[in-house]
Amino acid sequence: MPRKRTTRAQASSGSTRTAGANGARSKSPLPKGLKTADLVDYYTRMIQARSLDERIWALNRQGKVPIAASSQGHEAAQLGSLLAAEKDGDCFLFPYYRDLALKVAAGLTPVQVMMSFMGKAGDPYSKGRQFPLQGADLPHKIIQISNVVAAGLTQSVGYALGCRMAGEKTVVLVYFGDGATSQGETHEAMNFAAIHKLPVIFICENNRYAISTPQRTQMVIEEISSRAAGYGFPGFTVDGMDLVQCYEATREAITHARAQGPVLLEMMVERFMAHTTDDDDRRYRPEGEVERARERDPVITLARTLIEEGILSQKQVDEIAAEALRATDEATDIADASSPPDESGLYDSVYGP
Amino acid sequence: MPRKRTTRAQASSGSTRTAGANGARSKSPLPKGLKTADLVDYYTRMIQARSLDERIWALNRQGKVPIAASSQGHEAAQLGSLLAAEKDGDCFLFPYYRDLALKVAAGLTPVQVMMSFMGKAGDPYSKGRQFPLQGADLPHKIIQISNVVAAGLTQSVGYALGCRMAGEKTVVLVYFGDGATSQGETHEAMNFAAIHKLPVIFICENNRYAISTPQRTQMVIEEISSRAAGYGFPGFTVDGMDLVQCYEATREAITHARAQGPVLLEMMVERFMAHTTDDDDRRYRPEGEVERARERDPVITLARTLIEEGILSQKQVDEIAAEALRATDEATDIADASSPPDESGLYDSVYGP
Amino acid sequence: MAVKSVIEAIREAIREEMARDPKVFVMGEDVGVRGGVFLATQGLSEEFGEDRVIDTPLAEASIMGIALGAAFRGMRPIPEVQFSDFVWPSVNQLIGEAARSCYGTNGALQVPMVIRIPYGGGIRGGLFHSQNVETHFFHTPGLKVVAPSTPYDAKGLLKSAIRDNNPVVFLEHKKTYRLVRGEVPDEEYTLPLGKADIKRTGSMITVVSYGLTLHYCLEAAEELAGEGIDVEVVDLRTLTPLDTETILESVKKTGKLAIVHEDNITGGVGAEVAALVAGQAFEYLDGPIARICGPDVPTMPFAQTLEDAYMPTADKIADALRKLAAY
Amino acid sequence: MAVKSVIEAIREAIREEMARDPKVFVMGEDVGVRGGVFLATQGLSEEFGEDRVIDTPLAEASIMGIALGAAFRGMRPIPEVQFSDFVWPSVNQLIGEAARSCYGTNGALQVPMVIRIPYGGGIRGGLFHSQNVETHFFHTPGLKVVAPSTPYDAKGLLKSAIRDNNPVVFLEHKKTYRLVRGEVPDEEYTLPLGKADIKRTGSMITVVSYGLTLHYCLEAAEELAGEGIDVEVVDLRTLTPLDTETILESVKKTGKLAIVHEDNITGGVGAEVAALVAGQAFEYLDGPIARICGPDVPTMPFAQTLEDAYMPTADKIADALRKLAAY
Ligand SMILES: Cc1ncc(C[n+]2csc(CCOP(=O)(O)OP(=O)(O)O)c2C)c(N)n1
Ligand SMILES: Cc1ncc(C[n+]2csc(CCOP(=O)(O)OP(=O)(O)O)c2C)c(N)n1
Ligand SMILES: [Mg+2]
Ligand SMILES: [Mg+2]
Repeated sequence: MPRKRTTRAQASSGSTRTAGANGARSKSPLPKGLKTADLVDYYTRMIQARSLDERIWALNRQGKVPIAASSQGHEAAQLGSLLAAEKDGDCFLFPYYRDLALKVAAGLTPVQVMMSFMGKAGDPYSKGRQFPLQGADLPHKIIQISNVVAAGLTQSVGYALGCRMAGEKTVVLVYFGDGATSQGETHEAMNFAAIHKLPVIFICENNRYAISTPQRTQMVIEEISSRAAGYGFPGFTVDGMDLVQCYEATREAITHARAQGPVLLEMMVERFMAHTTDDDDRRYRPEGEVERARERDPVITLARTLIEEGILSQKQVDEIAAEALRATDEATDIADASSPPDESGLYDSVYGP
Repeated sequence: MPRKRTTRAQASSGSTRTAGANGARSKSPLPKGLKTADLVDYYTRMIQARSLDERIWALNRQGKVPIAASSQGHEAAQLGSLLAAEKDGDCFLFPYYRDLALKVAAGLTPVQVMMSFMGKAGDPYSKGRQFPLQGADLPHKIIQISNVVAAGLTQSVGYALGCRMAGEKTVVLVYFGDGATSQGETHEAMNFAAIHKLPVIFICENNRYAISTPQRTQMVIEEISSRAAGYGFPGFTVDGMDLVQCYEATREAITHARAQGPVLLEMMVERFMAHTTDDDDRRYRPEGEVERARERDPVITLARTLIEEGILSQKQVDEIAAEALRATDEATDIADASSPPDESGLYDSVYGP
Repeated sequence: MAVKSVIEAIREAIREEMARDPKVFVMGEDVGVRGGVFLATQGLSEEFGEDRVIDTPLAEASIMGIALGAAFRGMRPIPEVQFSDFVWPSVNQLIGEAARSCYGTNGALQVPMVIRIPYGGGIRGGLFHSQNVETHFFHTPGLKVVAPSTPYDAKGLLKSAIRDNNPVVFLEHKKTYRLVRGEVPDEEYTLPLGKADIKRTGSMITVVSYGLTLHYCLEAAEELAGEGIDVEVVDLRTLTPLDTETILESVKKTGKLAIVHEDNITGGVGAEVAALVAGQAFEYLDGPIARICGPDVPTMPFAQTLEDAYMPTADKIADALRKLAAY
Repeated sequence: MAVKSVIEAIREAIREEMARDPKVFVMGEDVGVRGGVFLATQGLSEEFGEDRVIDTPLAEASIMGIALGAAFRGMRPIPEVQFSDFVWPSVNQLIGEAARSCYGTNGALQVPMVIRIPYGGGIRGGLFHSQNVETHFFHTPGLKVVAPSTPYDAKGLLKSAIRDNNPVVFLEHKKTYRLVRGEVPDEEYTLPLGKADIKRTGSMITVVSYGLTLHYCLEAAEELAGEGIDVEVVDLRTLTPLDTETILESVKKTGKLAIVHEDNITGGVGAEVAALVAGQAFEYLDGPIARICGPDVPTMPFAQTLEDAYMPTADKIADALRKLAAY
């Protein structure tokens, strides 16, 4: 990766504005390391995540899920980067609260996901102590202690430092939103990672809102990726609605990070839902904004790509969606019937052994 | 001021490396708004500050001053910017602990200064509650609550916001070192000031050390002023050893700030003394570094300028220095003989009226 | 008098003070068009404009530091911390700077600012949306700390806090926002900071509490009245200045003391109340001082079962008071 | 056994543990070639290299967060906060995150890290180089808090803290660094966290303290011995876990309790000790619980006169104990 000031032009596959704008990708050989099977696999994971995401929202309205943050609209960014991380095989993830699709696709079963959202004992992240999918999923190399915005950044840098000390080549991917870039800790994390050339990829899922606060009220600059220059490492802005573009950018970033140090990847995404189930975005989002954004729905885009590239038939795509829905139905029932953590556990693990 | 990425070349009067490198300034008409009387006046203030600074250090060794941070080597930056602020007439200052010369030149009497360093009741900043010259000197439009690095930046931005709300045109100058740029609060302060286009001038006195930590261990970038681009406002690097250059840069910055918002001025200075009277810089400063730096001593440079430009004779320069020394001697005796705050005051002003 | 919720009372107080004094302004995350996540500032942006209802970037340290700086200039900022759990990035400015600004300038500067902080649990907030943070500010000289339990108190105390010339940490228990309703006078009124309120008079046991748990104490007292145990319930309302006089008077009358709060028991506000009485009303004590408080685990967990296990309840309080009465 | 200062004992402990376990490393401002501003890490950079003695940028939040992240990976970081007064920018990571990491992952993650914090006054540090910060960590479940008073305790407890799998806030009183000297065994030893130490046995009054003021308590006890007042002095050594057993046993024996600390009195550690005894040893108390602590002003001022007025001293303690003895 060139160590120069970023511009959209430099983003791995052309301008964010055009790529994915028309939805499908023009027929072209798949990028390095990518097989058609990967696309099918990741479409399957994406639709499963979407199906769970939609159901969770509905369950909240039924009073069965106290709180949820949706990743609808962010899936291509989350799964594209995950795909690159999985192919690399030696990456560790520090996601944030909006990374539902990432956490699901990283390997949880639908049942585990539902257990977590319903605060059941089967929650794999914290056994019902924390908000859904918050805590740690070490089997899948994921840590997210809190939903305190930007708190994970310095931790991810420290984790990378620890890996280096342990003689490992692990690359750490840390995820956060545009809002998190205003926090002082974000500045400190990037500066330290740069000084020590630590293999950390800062992935900003820029949906241009921090709850109700639009990007222009959060910062003067247009491109968050341009901040990387102030730390002396490269930053790029890519189309976060395009799974393949996010995969490519992340793959290159992983190579760069391991060899030369941090990279900032700004992935332009859209927030399809309100901030959380507690929010009412009609108060602050312009009429029609979400509708227009949905025309670039990453799930639909990927499905269309699979069909147009002749990888799957419409029928197969539908079957995958149907199977995802079935798994979501089943998971909902199992989780609903399962028991919450026993109150006797309240005092466990305040301290470690 | 052009709103583009800074380079030393853009710095108001040429490259920092050359300007002042040979010490004296080439014969040239004085810059806008500057009279020869100003140079004499500021030389007088500078030598007074230097004389007090040296005496305070000596008094520390005698056990009469518990702690002191010297501004030796920073005087041109501090007084050059102060000169611009005074000429403007509507500026408010948030200095930091190394701004001894700035605080003295802003209007304190030598006696007040000595009272403060000896922790006497006559301390104008906090009546002996705080470290020397820390607290507030409102008659001279100065606030410095603490010596917690970077804590003053957000406060200065808020002060500017308050002035705007009060319908005033006050420009706020906030001072800090290179070390302070690593703090998250610095990032937050600059970002907020940019968003609201507040009239704040961020003055970084870069002496390339945070106690023992050299700039390269604090950041990857060469020029701190380049960080301004990440917030969308201009940043410039100037020779902080050259009073006139610092005056000019600050004057332009004040005009810009009032009209368009924040400016970052990086003033390249040298720390002649150890970090504080508690520090031993031989542990970490390369042999000869300070000696080389002293060749560019701003006090000597300014004296030479005054003489070479035919503004003062060597005799007059010596007389000014002698008078400063006399005032320092007198102030030392008066302060030494004065009484500390009465212990009955311990409980006063924990809360306001 | 109209019956209002706590959140309504708070919104009214801010609105009235902003109308009364142009120096008063609100700043925080999503306080503008969104009206704050709890709608405490709903409608204020429309009424007073974006200059006096400032949507800030997501950066608590700067919210606090900028509010502090504006206060130095004589403004009366009301910074909002969206949830108590997010106050930590800001405490360098709050505990470190704001609390020491008046003292550190020998009174030259005042800090007329009110830090509004929604706090507390029982709302399925888990470890990072439920925290009790009062003790950290209670233990910081230079700060005033208010923690009302009713709409009437919330409005009267918030108005006084806004007019006060010191940094006041104003703690609003999230669960009381809509749950607790009560009469609020239509006419203008304020309540003095530093005065506790005896919410129920009794002769046998003094129970000291504040915020949400105050209501559980009243429930418990009601229940025990039927059993012939006459409980006095003292609502601190203001933690700093602490109304030691009212506390001591009550214990001297009843001879027994119990303290109830949701915050972790060890080193909490209850410890100070106990120490105060053990030091200054020792002769009047007829029994050990009981504390019914949150256990020493890091905030209440998310699962209903665990959250319930954490929270003090009317039943838990009643049980403890029965034992104390029997002593 | 050699006589050493507190700072020497601390340096030795770090050195020995770094030599013993390659996972142990130091990070902080000026801890490298400078050896730390108090020279606690002097020579370590030369001995163990820059990779294990990391000079950080001036940014406490990242020092704490990065140390925490490294601990997640199994390292054993020892972040240094240069002065307690500068811990505030870091508490989001310390109080907010580190303390909840084990609990919030249901035990999946441990946090083996020791946060070294030079603290306290009496050294002309003024409002921003003297702060007592112990109470904020004492009131945070999930953290352990150690505050030794002697070289022997400092070394033994620091070694245990480094081997502990939890975030341990290790508080080093700056004034004890060179002032307090004592015998330290040449051979390897550790001291358990959570055990108080009776530094002087006595029968008439129990005095509980820690850190610098512990020594003033011993002086006062010495003085009172001459007056026939037999004082027992309990050094908490560890604030969390608090050794309630030793405290209660001592009070049950003496019947009278005084608590001494430099930190502000209101809501301090002393309040908890008083509440503990007033709740669990009430029957044994023969007098009011006395607290000789720092007054409620924002830390001790810079001027000698004001600093002296703030600090607890052997005389102030002795006066209070005489009154208590006479009760
Ligand atoms: C430190 C902190 N302050 C405030 C909040 C409340 N909060 C939760 S999410 C959020 C907005 C975050 O926006 P962004 O970083 O852009 O992420 P997005 O939700 O848009 O994906 C806020 C203010 C928080 N969780 N943490
Ligand atoms: C938040 C904080 N951390 C640490 C310190 C201790 N300290 C005082 S000055 C200093 C170095 C500051 O360096 P710089 O900002 O470059 O200013 P300089 O002294 O070089 O002028 C440090 C680490 C402090 N005062 N505040
Ligand atoms: Mg966003
Ligand atoms: Mg410096």
